Amino acid sequence: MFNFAFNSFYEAIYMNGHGIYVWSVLIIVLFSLLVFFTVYQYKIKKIKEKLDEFN
Amino acid sequence: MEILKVEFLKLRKKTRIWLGPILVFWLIMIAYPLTVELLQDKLQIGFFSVLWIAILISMMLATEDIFTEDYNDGSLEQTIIQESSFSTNIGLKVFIYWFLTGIPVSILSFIFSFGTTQNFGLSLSIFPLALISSYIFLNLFVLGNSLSLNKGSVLGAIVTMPIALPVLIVLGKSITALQFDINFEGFILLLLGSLSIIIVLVPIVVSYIIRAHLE
Amino acid sequence: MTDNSLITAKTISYKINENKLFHNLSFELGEGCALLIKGKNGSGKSTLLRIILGITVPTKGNIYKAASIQICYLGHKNALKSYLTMRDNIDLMQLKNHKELNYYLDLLSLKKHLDVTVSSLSFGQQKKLALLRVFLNTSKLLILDEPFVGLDDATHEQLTNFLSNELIMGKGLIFTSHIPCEIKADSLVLIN
Amino acid sequence: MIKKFIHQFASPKTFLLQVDKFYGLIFFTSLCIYIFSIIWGLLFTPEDFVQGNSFRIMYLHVPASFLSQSLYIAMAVSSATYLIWRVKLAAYFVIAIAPIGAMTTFIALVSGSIWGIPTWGTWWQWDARITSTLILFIMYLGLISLHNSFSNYEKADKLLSWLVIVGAVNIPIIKKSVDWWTTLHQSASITLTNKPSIDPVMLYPLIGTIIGFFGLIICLILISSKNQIFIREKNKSWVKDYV
Repeated sequence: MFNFAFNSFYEAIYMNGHGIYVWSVLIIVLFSLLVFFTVYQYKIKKIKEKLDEFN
Repeated sequence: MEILKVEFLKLRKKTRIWLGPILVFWLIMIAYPLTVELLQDKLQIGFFSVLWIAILISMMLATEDIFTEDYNDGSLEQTIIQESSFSTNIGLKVFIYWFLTGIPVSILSFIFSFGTTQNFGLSLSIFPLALISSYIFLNLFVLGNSLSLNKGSVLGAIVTMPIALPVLIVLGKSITALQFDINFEGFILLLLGSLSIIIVLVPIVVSYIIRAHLE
Repeated sequence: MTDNSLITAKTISYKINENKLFHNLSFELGEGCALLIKGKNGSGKSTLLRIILGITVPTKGNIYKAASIQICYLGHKNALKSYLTMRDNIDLMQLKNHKELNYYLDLLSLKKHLDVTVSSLSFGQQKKLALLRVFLNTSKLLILDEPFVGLDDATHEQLTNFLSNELIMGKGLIFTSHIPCEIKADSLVLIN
Repeated sequence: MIKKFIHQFASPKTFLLQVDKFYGLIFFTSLCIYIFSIIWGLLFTPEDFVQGNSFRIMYLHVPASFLSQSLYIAMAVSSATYLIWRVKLAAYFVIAIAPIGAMTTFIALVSGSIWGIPTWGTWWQWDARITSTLILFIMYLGLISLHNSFSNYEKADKLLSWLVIVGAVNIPIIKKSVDWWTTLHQSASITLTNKPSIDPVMLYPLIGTIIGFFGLIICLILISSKNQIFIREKNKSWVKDYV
């Protein structure tokens, strides 16, 4: 079940020509998740700072 | 029935509200052949798609000002305070708008399809389709416009266009049904059925939405 | 709640975007009584009127109205159609009291402008036209938001007399005004 | 009684305290599950016969497309809760979920079309699923722009809730009609719905990615609702104490 599906690291990247599709999708997914997490954390931080100023 | 009198009184002076959409429909139907090289059979290929989209757009424009003016000058508040049923009023108002825009547009669609296809029977069947679909579109865009009441009609259009897409699909299918002469009445009944649901539900939802606006 | 009360408010509170406008407000209005709502700008006078009307829902509390009560309301917005003539606008108001229409048109000296579009009337004249709703009302309760703004002295006096008369006839009146007037009224002051 | 119960249980304050308690736990568990299953799926599963290595996009695409509609349903439930019981927290959820729903729908769309290039030979096809996902994406954007155009939050919440409910009624209709539409135009296109029964070796990592992605999205919803609570209730004393 946990056998490495490729013979070499280069093959894992290349994936018989399909690598570009797989990895680009991965990058898009991770990037959008990352952006959303950082944006929300940043917004919360900003509001907290503002509230701190009031106090 | 007071509302009918009131609305006609207003629309008598506001010709752009109901004449505008009709003219836009007309212009789109004139613009379409200009984009195609003038060969009759080429014209017919996309004709009905353009027809349905033109109806969609003209109905979108017809609802542009349906509540905005009354909202801005305070008439809506006066209507709400009066005890008579608000949602019935909205339903009647939509009917008037349909009467002034939907019916002329449907007649025009009949004329244009006869001019393009030279097929009287087919064009005659387009007429009820146009009547029903224009009423459905009008109701949906009224819903959208009530949501974006004083924020311009574009927002309302964006928001309700997805809801109108199934109707376009049914219209497209019914043209195929017409051309191959299979179960066209079924499509008319389907549209009528959805219209009868929409006619009841939309005014109720819109009345709640407008109340939320006035709060 | 007494028998002849037109409006009863029980512990109503209202806040908008977490700004508290008023808290636990209670009052009662009987027949022939007037209530003047006072307060600074932005203290929620108009909002309170709209809550009484039932347009705005209070955050907490309830408003009880006498059964099947008719309300005549005049707000900041005149509910006039600027592109129609005065005559058409009067038609739009759907007044039920036609007998006295001529009398009040004379009294407010509006008669000669009947076929003029509202947009070309002055602010005061538009206000007077809107006041026809009040003068020709058939309601039991009048709710007026700043009715005296923009009126000349004569009209001010006519409106005061009219409203005092209505009170004697046993109607209810709730209004806001920062212009002093001689209507005998209890006042309710809104403090933030 | 239900109303009272919900109001007590769903106060923003209790919610915020609970979020702080469990957020870290949920976040790290789901992040670990997600990364583990992604690596498993992308590198340690055997190649697919038909599609070759491009089937691995499934591990990224399926969780997103799975959630794109579930999030809309969650919004509809929250909207109904708000309109019926006037629970404010529900209204916060609705607008908190909307951008995240748009994001997952966007991921589903983009990954779907990239997947389409090696499998179908085209990045776009007017297939029923893709079209209805695109419509859903536009609906999400419409919801967000509607909410943004009103400065009075309560009004915006109410209007948004009505629109979400109307849209929720329409989603099945749109799906059905789009299905119906495609049956005539193209009968033999590859649809992802009726794929041959999936091998367990490929299925387990898929389940893992779905769970992990779901957890991450939950975390996103939690912090975005936290953000909403701060925006709306910043004048309340408890928020100041909390900070």
